[in-house]
Amino acid sequence: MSVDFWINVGVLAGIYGIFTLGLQLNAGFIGLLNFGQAGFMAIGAYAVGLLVVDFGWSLWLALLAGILLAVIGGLFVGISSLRLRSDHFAIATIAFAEIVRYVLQNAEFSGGNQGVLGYDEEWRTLSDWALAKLALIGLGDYTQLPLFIAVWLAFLVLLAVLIVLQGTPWGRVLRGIREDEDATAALGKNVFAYKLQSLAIAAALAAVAGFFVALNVTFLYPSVFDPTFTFFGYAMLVLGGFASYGGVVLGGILFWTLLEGTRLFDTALSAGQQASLRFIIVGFFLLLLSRLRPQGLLGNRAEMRVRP
Amino acid sequence: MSGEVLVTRDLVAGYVPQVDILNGVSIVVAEGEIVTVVGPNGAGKSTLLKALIGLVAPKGGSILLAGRPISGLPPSAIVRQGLGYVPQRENVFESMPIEENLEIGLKPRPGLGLRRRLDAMYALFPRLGERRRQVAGSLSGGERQMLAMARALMPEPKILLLDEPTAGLAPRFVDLMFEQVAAVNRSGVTILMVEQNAARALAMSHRGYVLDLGRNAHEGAGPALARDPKVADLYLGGLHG
Amino acid sequence: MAGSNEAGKADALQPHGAGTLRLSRPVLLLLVIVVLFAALVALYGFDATAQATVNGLVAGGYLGLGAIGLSLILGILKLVNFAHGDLLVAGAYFTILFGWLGLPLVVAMLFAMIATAALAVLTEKVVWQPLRQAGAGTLQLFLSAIGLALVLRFGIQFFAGSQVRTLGADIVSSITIGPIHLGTLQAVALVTGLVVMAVVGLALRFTGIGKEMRAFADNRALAEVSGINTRRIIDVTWAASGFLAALAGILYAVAIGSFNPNFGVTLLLSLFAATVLGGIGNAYGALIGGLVIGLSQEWSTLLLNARWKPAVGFALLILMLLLMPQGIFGKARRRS
Amino acid sequence: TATGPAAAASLDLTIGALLESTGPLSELGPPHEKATKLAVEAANKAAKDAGFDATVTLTSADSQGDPQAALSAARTLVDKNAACIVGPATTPESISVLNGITLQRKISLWPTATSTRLRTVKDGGTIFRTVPADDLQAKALVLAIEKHIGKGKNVAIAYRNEPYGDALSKGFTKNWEDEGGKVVATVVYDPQQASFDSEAGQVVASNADAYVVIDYPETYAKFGAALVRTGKFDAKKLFVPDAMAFAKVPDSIPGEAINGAYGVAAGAPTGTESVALFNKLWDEAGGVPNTSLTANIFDATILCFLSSVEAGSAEPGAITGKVRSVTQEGAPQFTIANLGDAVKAASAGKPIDYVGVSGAFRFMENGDPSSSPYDVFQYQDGKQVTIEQVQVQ
Amino acid sequence: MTAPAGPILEVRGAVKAFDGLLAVAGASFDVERGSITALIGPNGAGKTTMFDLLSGFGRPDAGTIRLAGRDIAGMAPYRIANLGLVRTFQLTRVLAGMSVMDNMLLAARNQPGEHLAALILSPGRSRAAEAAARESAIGLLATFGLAAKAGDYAGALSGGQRKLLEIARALMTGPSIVLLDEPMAGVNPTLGRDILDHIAALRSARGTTFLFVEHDMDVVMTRADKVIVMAQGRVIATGTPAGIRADPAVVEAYLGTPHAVAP
Ligand SMILES: Nc1ncnc2c1ncn2[C@@H]1O[C@H](COP(=O)(O)OP(=O)(O)OP(=O)(O)O)[C@@H](O)[C@H]1O
Ligand SMILES: Nc1ncnc2c1ncn2[C@@H]1O[C@H](COP(=O)(O)OP(=O)(O)OP(=O)(O)O)[C@@H](O)[C@H]1O
Ligand SMILES: [Mg+2]
Ligand SMILES: [Mg+2]
Repeated sequence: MSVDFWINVGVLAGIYGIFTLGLQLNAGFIGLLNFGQAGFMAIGAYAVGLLVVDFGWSLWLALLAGILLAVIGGLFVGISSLRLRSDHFAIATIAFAEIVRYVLQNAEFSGGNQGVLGYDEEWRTLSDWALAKLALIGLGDYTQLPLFIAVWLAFLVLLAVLIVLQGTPWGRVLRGIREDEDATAALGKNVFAYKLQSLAIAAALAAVAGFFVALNVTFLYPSVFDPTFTFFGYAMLVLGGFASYGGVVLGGILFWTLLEGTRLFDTALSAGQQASLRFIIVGFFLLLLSRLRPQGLLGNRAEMRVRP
Repeated sequence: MSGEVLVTRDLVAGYVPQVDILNGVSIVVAEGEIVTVVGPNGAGKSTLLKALIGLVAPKGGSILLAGRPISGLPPSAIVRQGLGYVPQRENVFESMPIEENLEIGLKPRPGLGLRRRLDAMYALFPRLGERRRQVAGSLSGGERQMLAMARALMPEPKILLLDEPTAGLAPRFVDLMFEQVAAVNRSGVTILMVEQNAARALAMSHRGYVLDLGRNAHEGAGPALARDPKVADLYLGGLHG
Repeated sequence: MAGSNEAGKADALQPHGAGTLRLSRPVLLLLVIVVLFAALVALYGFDATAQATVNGLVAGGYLGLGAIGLSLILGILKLVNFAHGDLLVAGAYFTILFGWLGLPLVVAMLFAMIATAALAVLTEKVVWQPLRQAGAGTLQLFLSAIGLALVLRFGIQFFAGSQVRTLGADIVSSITIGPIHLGTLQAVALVTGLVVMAVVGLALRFTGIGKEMRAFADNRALAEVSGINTRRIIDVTWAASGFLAALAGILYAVAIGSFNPNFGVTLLLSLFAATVLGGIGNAYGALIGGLVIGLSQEWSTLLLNARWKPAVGFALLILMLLLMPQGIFGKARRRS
Repeated sequence: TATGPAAAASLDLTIGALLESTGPLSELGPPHEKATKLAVEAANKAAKDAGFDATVTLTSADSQGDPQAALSAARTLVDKNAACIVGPATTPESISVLNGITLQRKISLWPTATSTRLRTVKDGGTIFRTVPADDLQAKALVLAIEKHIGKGKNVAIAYRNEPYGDALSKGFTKNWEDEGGKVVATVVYDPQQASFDSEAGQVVASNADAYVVIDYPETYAKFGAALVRTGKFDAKKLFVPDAMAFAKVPDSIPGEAINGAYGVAAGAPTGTESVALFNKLWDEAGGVPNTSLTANIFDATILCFLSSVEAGSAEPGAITGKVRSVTQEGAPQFTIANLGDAVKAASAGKPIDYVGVSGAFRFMENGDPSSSPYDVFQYQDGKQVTIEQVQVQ
Repeated sequence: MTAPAGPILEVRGAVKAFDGLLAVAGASFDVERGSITALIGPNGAGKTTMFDLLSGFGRPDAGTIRLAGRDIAGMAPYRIANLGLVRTFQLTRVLAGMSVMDNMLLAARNQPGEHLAALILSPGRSRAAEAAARESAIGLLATFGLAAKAGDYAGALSGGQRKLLEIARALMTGPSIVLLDEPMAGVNPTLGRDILDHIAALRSARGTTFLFVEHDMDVVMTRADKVIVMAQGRVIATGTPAGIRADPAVVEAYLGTPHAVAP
């Protein structure tokens, strides 16, 4: 039954959608090229795992702590690096995320190469309860459905909050900073404070995504928080449309459908070639889509055009 | 009568598909003339120059350079046919020193001899000569304006398109710039300029056009146009001395 | 304007004249390196320090050489070429292909560099030029670069497989200078890197095409109306970038000994780090940036377990950016 | 699909292979793919030889070296009716696949990951490993070094920074120190870095009596070359684990880096006849050269097939339940040389003991092999030559 | 603390150097509260650099700058702006990817909705402030001939329109002192006349102080109460327009041949 398969795609699209909302808030609305999102995600996820496993915290309390820690991470990165030029900031955030990943891989406290396991009991209990309820309407076989529902609930709520925020004067200041931070500062806006807020919120979103990754993978391991996922996030962002939260939803679904759906092709080729072909197809699609709709699915062509 | 070197007929152009900025502009520039285009902000004056130099693709009408159509050619090809252009904004290479800016300017006609042309420009704008290694991005507004002009003059163009050459210049340089324009013109260069310092520009022009909302609004001999009370009041900020 | 000439002289005498003792950043950097070297010698002895230094220069040489082409594209065409690592890979695999067709190794390498340059130009024609005409922004280009990187890398893997390959050079021979051992091929790679850096740097600075490239990088529209054939500039930039990428990829592949189609993507972040550290679009910067990263990583192995080496590189990158926000060779811009 | 245990029923078995086709371990993909293919061919041939109506098909998916992707890949295999899953190569991938899908469906999972961590997860008896876990191997390495270098000597360890090297290094250190030896250096390196010379320098600079390098051939090609370039490396002091076991030294590894070195790998009690046969099969098939862990993957695939025959069913849970019946101590032994006979016996519902290319299998409660004879081999002129066997528990 | 009655802006011995070049070399001057003061001088005299120092875009190497009695040298631009000093840029800086209206609304001061806490706690106040801001923005845009462009992206404005938007935007903040860097350069004279009228009206109505750099001598002579002349980083003269025009040093350094000045 490939319903399972598509539920899984939905879970991934949702998780990385939440992750990408943060990127959109940073890159799309205030012009911060945050390439360290995977690092914040790692902080959130590992905090959850370690607090539950090593300190016996409740999963839900650990989630809050994870978000808090990621926000602290965001503030730390922001305070130290926000005064850098935008391209330098981008590379500094990648560096930060990579340092986080190497620390997790090499330090004792994080389980190092052996990872963290066994923090998801509470979730499983909840999930089983939900499955029992779902069974009443004949959906009890889809074991990933509870996670799917949780992820998308969180995603849609966060999405709504961000969309509302963006329509406020607060959101307008962010866009002003994106366009020209000096000019915005000259109008009396504390650019640094806004950037910091934006980064902290993005880090919190990453932590929520990290929490769900932890539940989905059931095992925390540093490579799950590879910078590749930040790049994927940007791919989703651009596919959906620059400066569009709604675009993140579509971009996420499109990207993961493309990435996972291509697994379903069957050819007479060897497994190695088939796997290569899959990524070639993904690559071609990305090229084609950015050619056909440079502004992304929901992006604003005019807004993109006037950009220097 | 001298030939018409640059002619547009019912030129239509714009930046985005649905919106036309020029809605049929027709101008004639004859060889050896100074022609000035004035008009309100946003009338399409800069767009007209951009269309002539090839930065904006015309959607309708025609542009003739010495009788041959040039619409559709890339700017580098148009420049090599003897047109020079000073943009209104972003008119210097900010990361490069003054001297390299000028060197790039000579690109269409390297045969003229770099040293000779550089000396000529430094003689014209001594301020540039003093600062030849300063990167253009750190120059003051007026210094940039001088550099932009000098860059366009480097290859001794046959026709010069100037977009507000005196904006931001101190009075003595405004004088100098206008004198320079006149001198360049006397040496045989045809000039088409856009100016908000309109009264003075028109006074020295053979011919003037007023553009409004992307259309020809008035035209006539330069000084006469400047004296036309209707034109003066609507477009030139009232009558000047 | 005699007056301002005098003022110019007076300026130089002013005590506020921005400190005549202030050192330029590259000199400062060199000074720091020398001091650190001395400190390490004091702590760990000359032999170990010198060996780590040589190792660092070699590792940095690969990164710097690989980063030059990336830096050109980023600086001149304003394109985050995520596929650059895969151009390195293409260079190595073209060499295999030409070798398999029977060409001697050195000839195969040369052909491979040319082929990669052609490939880079082809990507311009097929991918980048249409996107530019459609008015795509930086992030749109970034997305396409991810797509192109996938197509290239897995295109190579599709035909060549993902198993490990070698170019069959002698990777164990080494030169011994006093207490220091240096692999012969490593030395070749390092020297090539230095030479290429100098050539590219000088070409950008002094040749006509180099100046045109910089003008283009600075202001595309103005470059066009100055009579620069921008198509040509773009093509030349791509060809140079592809050529340099292949050179770097081949040298790396030859010297490290074995590789598979992933080696480019694993180097990519370090290449970007080197590019940014040195100042985007600056050939010397790219190489110096690479060397700084390489040195710091290898020196760190004296102090810490080598497992921290990659993290040290990134930590240093952040530190240097904070201390020198303009990069080693970059310049500050006027804000008003 | 199969019905009941009736011997005559036809069997339509799909085996899923989770391969590292792309990603950081993609060099493992092609040889591992070939191993599964050879096994499926051997299985079909055996069924035919035995006159047993069975078709085995192989379906594979790309685990990308990433736990999340591995889970997605496993789902596609299950969608395509895979009744057991061979692979993946790493512990993180194995755990996410286990928890995400195979545990609920009682699908047997045959990872080549060697971490002891896999032993402690709750797998409901679905994980089987044809590779011995690191703790056994650590002991084998200790024995080999004691024999060829001596007891209580100084050892330097270098390993590739990932779960395999990490766990094996820890296990070895503990065992070696318990025996009175000393570990004078532990050097850890990232497989993808641009230079290994400093790390190699530290290994030789330790003046150890023996070196333990825990690596795969793909990275060792680079690390070994760096060792040789130090000018002070003696390959006779080098000991390597099973991931470095290969019949023929790959071209990418310089001879100076490996000839004379010792290694350990789980051995086969019946001698090396199966190994020779496997190598012959491999070479005849053409394609990628042989490398580490291919025999273990081959055996895992065969075991899945035999279990399915024994169960007379292609239902995942039934297969999982029969794995111990085809590796039963004391039952008649079969190898790939007489796989057809094994099929005959198994289809009759009799317990058998398949002795694989990588050795006999005694699965403990947790699905790991319990004890194992280890071959101690030496590389001589580019060939791996078994010089003795040690028994570890 | 109420501001003292003295000059709104006091600059003493301000110095700013770039790579050994003194752009501002010890300039001192005052700007009187409620005045319209022109800052003139040859190209490269340091006028824009002076504006940078006043508005926080550059930190003076030496000297003091007081705004309403308070030392603001080296203070962050946004804080200076919030003290009531707003500037425009010589090379225009519009927020290209935002609509003209949003450019204006962004400039509105005391908008509680710009702070997350206030936004959540009292959304009503934010909306009220927004409505008020929109109304004054519409008025200003009409004055500046941009009413029809309110919905367009600012990046699609012509060179002169950008200039106008910047001035309007600066006024939108309700400043006590506005620094205009060449407000008339590139602006159509007819429109320029209207804008100058508007500025004069604002000064009368609200007592707003204007300090502007301008090369158009007609404008300087007819509109400024007081003129400060800079050359080579120093203030070489201050006085009434008439007095300045008669100053031989000014004529030599700046005006050039006398005929350039319209009577
Ligand atoms: N960042 C900088 N680096 C180097 N020189 C600079 C920098 N900023 C300004 N300058 C120089 O300082 C001098 C003063 O510049 P400023 O822009 O203040 O002049 P200005 O009086 O505004 O001139 P204009 O009327 O032409 O706009 C100029 O010579 C300029 O080249
Ligand atoms: N890049 C662009 N994209 C879209 N619209 C543009 C662009 N540039 C200019 N416009 C629009 O085209 C119209 C004419 O602009 P243009 O620059 O030609 O005016 P202008 O006559 O030169 O005005 P000014 O005197 O202010 O420089 C303006 O309404 C402007 O909004
Ligand atoms: Mg204009
Ligand atoms: Mg200025």
